[in-house]
Amino acid sequence: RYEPLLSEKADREVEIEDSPLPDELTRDSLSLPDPAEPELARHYTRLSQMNYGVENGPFPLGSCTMKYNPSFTETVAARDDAAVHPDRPESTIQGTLALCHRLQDYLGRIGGMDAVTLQPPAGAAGEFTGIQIAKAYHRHNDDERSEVVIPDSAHGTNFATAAMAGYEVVELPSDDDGRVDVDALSAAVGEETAALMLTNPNTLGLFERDIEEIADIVHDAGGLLYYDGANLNALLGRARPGDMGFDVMHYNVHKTFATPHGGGGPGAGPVGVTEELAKFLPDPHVREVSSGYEHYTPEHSIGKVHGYYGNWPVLVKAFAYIARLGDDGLADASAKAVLNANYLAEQISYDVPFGPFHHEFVASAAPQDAADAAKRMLDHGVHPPTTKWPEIVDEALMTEPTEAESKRSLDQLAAAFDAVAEEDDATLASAPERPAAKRIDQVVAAREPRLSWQALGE
Amino acid sequence: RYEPLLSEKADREVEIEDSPLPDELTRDSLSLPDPAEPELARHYTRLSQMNYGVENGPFPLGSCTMKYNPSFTETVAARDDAAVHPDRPESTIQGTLALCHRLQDYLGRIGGMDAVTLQPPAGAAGEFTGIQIAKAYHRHNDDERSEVVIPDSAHGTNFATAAMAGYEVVELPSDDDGRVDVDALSAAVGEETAALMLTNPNTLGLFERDIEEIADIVHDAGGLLYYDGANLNALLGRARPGDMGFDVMHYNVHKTFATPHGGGGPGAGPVGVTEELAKFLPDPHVREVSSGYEHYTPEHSIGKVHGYYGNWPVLVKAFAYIARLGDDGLADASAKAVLNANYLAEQISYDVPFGPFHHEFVASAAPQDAADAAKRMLDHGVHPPTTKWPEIVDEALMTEPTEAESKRSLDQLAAAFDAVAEEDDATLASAPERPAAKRIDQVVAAREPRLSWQALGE
Amino acid sequence: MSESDESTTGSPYAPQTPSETAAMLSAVGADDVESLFDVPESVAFDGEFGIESRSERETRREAARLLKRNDDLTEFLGRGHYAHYVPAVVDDLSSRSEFLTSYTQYQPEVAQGFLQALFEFQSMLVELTGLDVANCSMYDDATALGEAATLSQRIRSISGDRVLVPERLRDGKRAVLENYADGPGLSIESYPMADGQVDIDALAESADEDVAMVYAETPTVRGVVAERLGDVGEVADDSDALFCLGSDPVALALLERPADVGADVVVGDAASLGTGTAFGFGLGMFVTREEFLRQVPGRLVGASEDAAGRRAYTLTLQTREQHIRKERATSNICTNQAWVALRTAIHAAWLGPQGLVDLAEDCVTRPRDLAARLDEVVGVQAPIHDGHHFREFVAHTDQPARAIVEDLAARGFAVHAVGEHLIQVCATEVTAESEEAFIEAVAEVAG
Amino acid sequence: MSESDESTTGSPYAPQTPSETAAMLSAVGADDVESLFDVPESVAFDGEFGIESRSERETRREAARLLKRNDDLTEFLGRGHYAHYVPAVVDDLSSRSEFLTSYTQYQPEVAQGFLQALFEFQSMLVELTGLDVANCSMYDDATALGEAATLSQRIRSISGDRVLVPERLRDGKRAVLENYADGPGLSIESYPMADGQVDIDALAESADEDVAMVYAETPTVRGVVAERLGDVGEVADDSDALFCLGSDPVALALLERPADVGADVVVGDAASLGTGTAFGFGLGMFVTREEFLRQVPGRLVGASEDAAGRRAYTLTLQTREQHIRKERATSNICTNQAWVALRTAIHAAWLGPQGLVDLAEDCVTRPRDLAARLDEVVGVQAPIHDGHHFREFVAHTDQPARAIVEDLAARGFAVHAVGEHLIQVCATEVTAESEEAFIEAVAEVAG
Repeated sequence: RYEPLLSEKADREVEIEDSPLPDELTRDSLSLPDPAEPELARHYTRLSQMNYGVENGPFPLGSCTMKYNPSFTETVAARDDAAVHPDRPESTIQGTLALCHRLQDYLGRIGGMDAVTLQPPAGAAGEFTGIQIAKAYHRHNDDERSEVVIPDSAHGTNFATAAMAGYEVVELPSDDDGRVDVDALSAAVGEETAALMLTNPNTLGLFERDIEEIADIVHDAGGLLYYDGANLNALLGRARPGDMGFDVMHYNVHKTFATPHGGGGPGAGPVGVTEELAKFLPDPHVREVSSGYEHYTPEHSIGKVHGYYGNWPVLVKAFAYIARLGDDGLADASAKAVLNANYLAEQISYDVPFGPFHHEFVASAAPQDAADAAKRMLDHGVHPPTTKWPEIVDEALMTEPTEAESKRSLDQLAAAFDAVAEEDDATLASAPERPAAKRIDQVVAAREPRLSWQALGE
Repeated sequence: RYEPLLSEKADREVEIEDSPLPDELTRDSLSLPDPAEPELARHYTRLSQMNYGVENGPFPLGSCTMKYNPSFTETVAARDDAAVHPDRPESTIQGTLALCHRLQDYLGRIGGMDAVTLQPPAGAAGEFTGIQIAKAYHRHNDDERSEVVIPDSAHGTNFATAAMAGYEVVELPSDDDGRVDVDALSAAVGEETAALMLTNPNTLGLFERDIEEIADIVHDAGGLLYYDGANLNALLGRARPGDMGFDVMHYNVHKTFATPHGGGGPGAGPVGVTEELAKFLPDPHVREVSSGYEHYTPEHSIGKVHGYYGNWPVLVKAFAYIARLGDDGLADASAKAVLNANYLAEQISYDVPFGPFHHEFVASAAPQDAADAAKRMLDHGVHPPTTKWPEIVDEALMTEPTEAESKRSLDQLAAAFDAVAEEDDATLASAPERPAAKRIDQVVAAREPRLSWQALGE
Repeated sequence: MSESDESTTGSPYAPQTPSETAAMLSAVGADDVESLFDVPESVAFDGEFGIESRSERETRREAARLLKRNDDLTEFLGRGHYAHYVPAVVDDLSSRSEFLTSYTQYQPEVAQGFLQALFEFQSMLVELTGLDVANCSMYDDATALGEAATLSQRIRSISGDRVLVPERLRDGKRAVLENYADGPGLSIESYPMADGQVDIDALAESADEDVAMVYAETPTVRGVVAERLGDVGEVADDSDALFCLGSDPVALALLERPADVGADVVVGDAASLGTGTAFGFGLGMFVTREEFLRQVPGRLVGASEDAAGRRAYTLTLQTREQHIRKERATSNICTNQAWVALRTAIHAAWLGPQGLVDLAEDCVTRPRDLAARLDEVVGVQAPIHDGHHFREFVAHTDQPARAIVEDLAARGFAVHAVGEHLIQVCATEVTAESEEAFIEAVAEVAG
Repeated sequence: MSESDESTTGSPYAPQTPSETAAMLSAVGADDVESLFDVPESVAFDGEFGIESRSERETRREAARLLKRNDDLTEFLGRGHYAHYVPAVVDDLSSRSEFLTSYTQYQPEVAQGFLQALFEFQSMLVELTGLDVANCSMYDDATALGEAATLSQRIRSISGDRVLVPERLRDGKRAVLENYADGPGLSIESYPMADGQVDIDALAESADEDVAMVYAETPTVRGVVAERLGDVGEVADDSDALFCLGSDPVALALLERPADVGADVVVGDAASLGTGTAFGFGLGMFVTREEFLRQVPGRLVGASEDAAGRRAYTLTLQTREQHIRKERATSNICTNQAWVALRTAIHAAWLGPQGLVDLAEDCVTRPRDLAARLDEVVGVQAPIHDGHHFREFVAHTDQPARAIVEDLAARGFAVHAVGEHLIQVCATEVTAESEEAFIEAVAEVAG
């Protein structure tokens, strides 16, 4: 199935004439697509048909937590009274502030954190916020530090964030069990260590059992412990980062709390901190006072990480999800997410090193090429796992089914894994056959970048 | 693509125990599907993918007027304040009544009618309402009549409606031009003629040019003229049934006013009448009074044709559509609908007898089988026209593109017609190849009716 | 198009551009579009309806301006049109344009999705009623009842033209039935009720061979759960008449199966699942025995197979229908309420059997408890009938019912007046949080 | 599930049934689910967050209860976050679950739809700016500006660590920029403005070789259309600095093309098309010259072809990104605002070029006319700047601005206070029908 570009269907050039601005301040013309609404509707309807979402089938991307996004949360976020301008007088947006305060409270309870900011608009922005808070903390103590320690299995954003904040990255090799090597950690940390960034369970789905020792090592060196919340869906109700010794964490609401990923965003990356760090939170923060709720500037705030208050509609959806599930529902979500991952790992014929797993596992497609195997899975009508990462597993297929899959669906997924596992390299290399697009040439795309219809030229 | 029945995916039997009712008043158990919301969402999403709607491509079903359904009208109909209970005190639903009154007024202006009831929930219900009004009129005049005259090219509902109302049907043959044979009409009408039911333009897309003479003949015999509004999209702003001499008419809002067909309904079939017939309108009718709007019972009301006030949400959408387009938009819709039909008729290689056309035309697939040709059009990714009807054209392909198609889309449609016209009978008979389902066996379905999953048995 | 389209003429939903229009006119050999209209001068219209064109934004604003005149009342209203909480996923899924903008499934190969959904809807009704054949929708309960009455005239074993209905019947429903009865010349007669129940003895006395159909309801229009339906069935049987039972899909999840009390046809409104309050917008259900299959009105979806041998669905037995059988059709119905049936099916599946039963049980206990609370209010006796209730009940008020209704409206609540000193109150989960305030308001106005 | 799920434990979004759970536990050899959690006792949590579970209906009610505490104000507010009418079709199409619930397009073969939509979004920004390369979104204007500043540090021809920004800059935007500047050690400095315009002489005087980037805006935060952007570009050029221009997609439909005034990067918030008022929810646009392509932050969609030789789209140049380049990535951004970009593209296509230009012209005439009307009000002088305005303007009030804001809020209107006696007023089509009442309210409070 092929759909022409909008510009190929209905392009129109308009001359700018007799505008209310003087000519020297205006452009000469504007050339853009001009479809009538029926054509517009068909265009995007067809595009949607060329796209795979969670409601099309299983989406077991490891570390991405592609769970079902409840419809009703969209309804809540679309309320007219949720659509207020950020610069209104505070007294007139008590509803919005009340909801923010409630969500801050919920997230604090879930993470075991004392204070939570909702401002970071994504997980990576949450990491940046957290690392800036760590930096502010050290500065406040006249103890500027230069390094952030990160395990080799960590998400790429951890490394990029540390660099963006001006830190040197110290990469920590995993031990043979796929976990943090405590000795290596002891050797790596020191008085330049601003923070350790850790995901727990890690990207292999393994709980860092030595977390208390890890925390002690880092804290003893004067560093802070940062929790990357990408894998929090594995632990709801069973363990809290705050209780494990983490000082700062971010939550990926689009992962753990079922706000939709929207083809890459928007998400939201609230950050929780211990009481000691609350004074460094972004400006402003919401608090309850006798007259209601108000924004205030934390005493040593790091300032802002978003122009306003973050991705509000996403936060509303997260609020609605948490309020719907409550204690029981959240705990059940994690229980079923973990059982689903363990069950699926058990069913497939690919080798699955390490364990025991929580919400995800990393299978090895070797000697197959993991990326090719993934393409072939598309022919089975399911979305493949994350591929070739973490590198600690050869030809990794990083798989996270989430709690949203039924046993029936997991069995279908396992059948797809196993069918692909049987196939030869030539078949895999020519996959996929079934989707509208066959294998797409990445080399051509990168070698001759054509990033707009203007660049298509001929 | 195949999707199991819900009952095959997640069936569950529940015992009825400890209910608040005594056992003798309750059933023993209930067995129904029990999908969790993620499974439910995927089920219906997949089903939707196996269905073709107006936003998937051209839908040129003759007499069905499958035009684009503007999104915003759904938003209007979904307003909270539009959701009121029908038994509320009138003083508390002045908004609803005001909208009804406005729509009555709009429809009256568009049809040239003096009063309009919104109660009939579909076109056929409108016909029934209209014929019952005609009956009431004759009864009121102590002039009960026994026959309704209907041209052979008329919609099947006309015949069925007349019979349902207890009338004998007198079928009128078309003349060689595909129009009402005026002489035959003169011969057919008489003192038993309660009404003539007519569509104009008729189902061949032809305007009944002799409409004034036709009206005189019927009126002179003491009969009434009923206008079947199915083809009103052909005439907006150019001619009005009321001005042509019609006494009663129905409007198909799901055709002319772009409310969605919903896979077969709901529609709405408001009925307009001349001032003389207004006293027979269904109970209640909305009128404006000094204090606002109120329901009242017309003096000689025929009673009710719907338990409450008809298909309210559909009426709201029709209101929104008319209010959006206004005079200019409505006239433009008809202009483009008519030009589109004429253009498409000109482009295709099938023979198109009769003319000049308004909003639709009937091509002849002969010597091909029209139903087979239609199946083959599915392989070209478009929806085929209505087939094998009206019988006045051999192997009819009754085609109504509507104004919602662009020239580009019409050209694609013409290409599909022409490709199919070239093909041999064997190819046509084995079509379609492309949709998820191949040709479906109608004989088996009718011979051994299995109308529920319970009936699937084995 | 744009907000500034306010100045633009024409339909925003007609994509032809001026240059395309010109090319197309040239292709058909016409000078202008108007020349394509073959309308005699004498009946031509000048196009001036006097209806203003508006932008989308202005149209929404205008609709809002009108509808905001509705008062914001909490409705304790029922009597055939009920408010249950409709989950958001029903809107989401049913609004997918492939469903919403599709047509009747005359080309089943590209309509398998809707056909399967309707097949599932029919199957759910079969389970709920215990009968064999459900059509895939009528307009509402009243028209479904009308169709049942005309069905009786098509059944050979049935003679007679009397249709017996309960004396307590919604006026609107009876009025529709009268219209359906007019063509075939049926006479609609009431039989008496006693304390909210069918007066079986009186019914039996009235029944004779001229009876074509006996109609009863459970729950009744007053919310009473009928207790002697088997006896009603026997009376109908003894008169060789059709026994038509009016009910509701939520009630049927809990109440005895219509098949088990001898019902031949079940009608009712199923929009209470999937739609909620919509000014009477309905979904007629029509379920009957297999023996009447060829006489069923409306559309039927059946299972078949395609050329590849896979299960497939299609409209079937269309020779019953108007587009083929014309004046000999079983009904004139064409456009039905398919999309409403889709919503009902989604809602029912979302609830699941336990959810449906839970909801039905709530419909028994909630009005029971509310009636008991209202009965404590000075000036109110509730309920007036002894039986079990479903969703609603009638209460006696010392004050005139009309005054109660008005005074309650002024306090933000709506109830029915059903007699000079009788009000009817319907309570479902959607009014749960308002019950306390409602009781207080009743206490203020009833004393 | 059901309303009555209030009593049910567990997630309604986890389909496992009890019997399936048992079978799966057995398959993995576990006695119970808890045993799968490899959490040391010492850090285990008892699961009691103290968060109540609610039914869907109750959750919606609870959200409503909270949000209804917001006052119903008509907002004449802008300063970076704008309300334009968003057509319903944007909601309809963008809400299709294939878009809404999909992920970043790491498997392009099953993500062609979203990729093409983003490619079209990028193309629209290329047309609007005249530059070559648009990424497919950043979080908002402030973070896009921060990314532009860090981009300057990756460009070899640029030395220095001074970033010059206008003295009138939204506080929030500057605060974000300061955070982005902290890592690379950039210093953010203000240059003066004169009558709402860049003070070119002062800017030129301040510029030197240490300048890495010069930032200017049109329209400015006060709504003034900048008049000497070419001169700003020259100052930047003379300092071998990046010229970063802040603008808005609606304004760019009318204003001179950034490429024509020498802009190297265009940033801004594009959510004004497609989203409307959402408490600051944004869509950062980032458009630059081809020469900086390899240094661009964020995701890029490119055209390629598939194995069948057909045009296809894919994320490209991913070696710039964090998931591959880690600490040497051009940015840490991963999740972006793709879905918001989809909405913006749909809205822009719905408007079409004429609609966009019409809307932009309305953004010029509407505030001009409103300012003229307010200028007639006793106690108000509007606008305080001489230039042309876009959507908004600043007015002087004799009364303290804080008091004006409060008094207007009490009358149902919101404006900005931007100085002791300065208010800022933003007017678009969505407040059209409220302008008269607004002017009256201002007259009541300003005198």
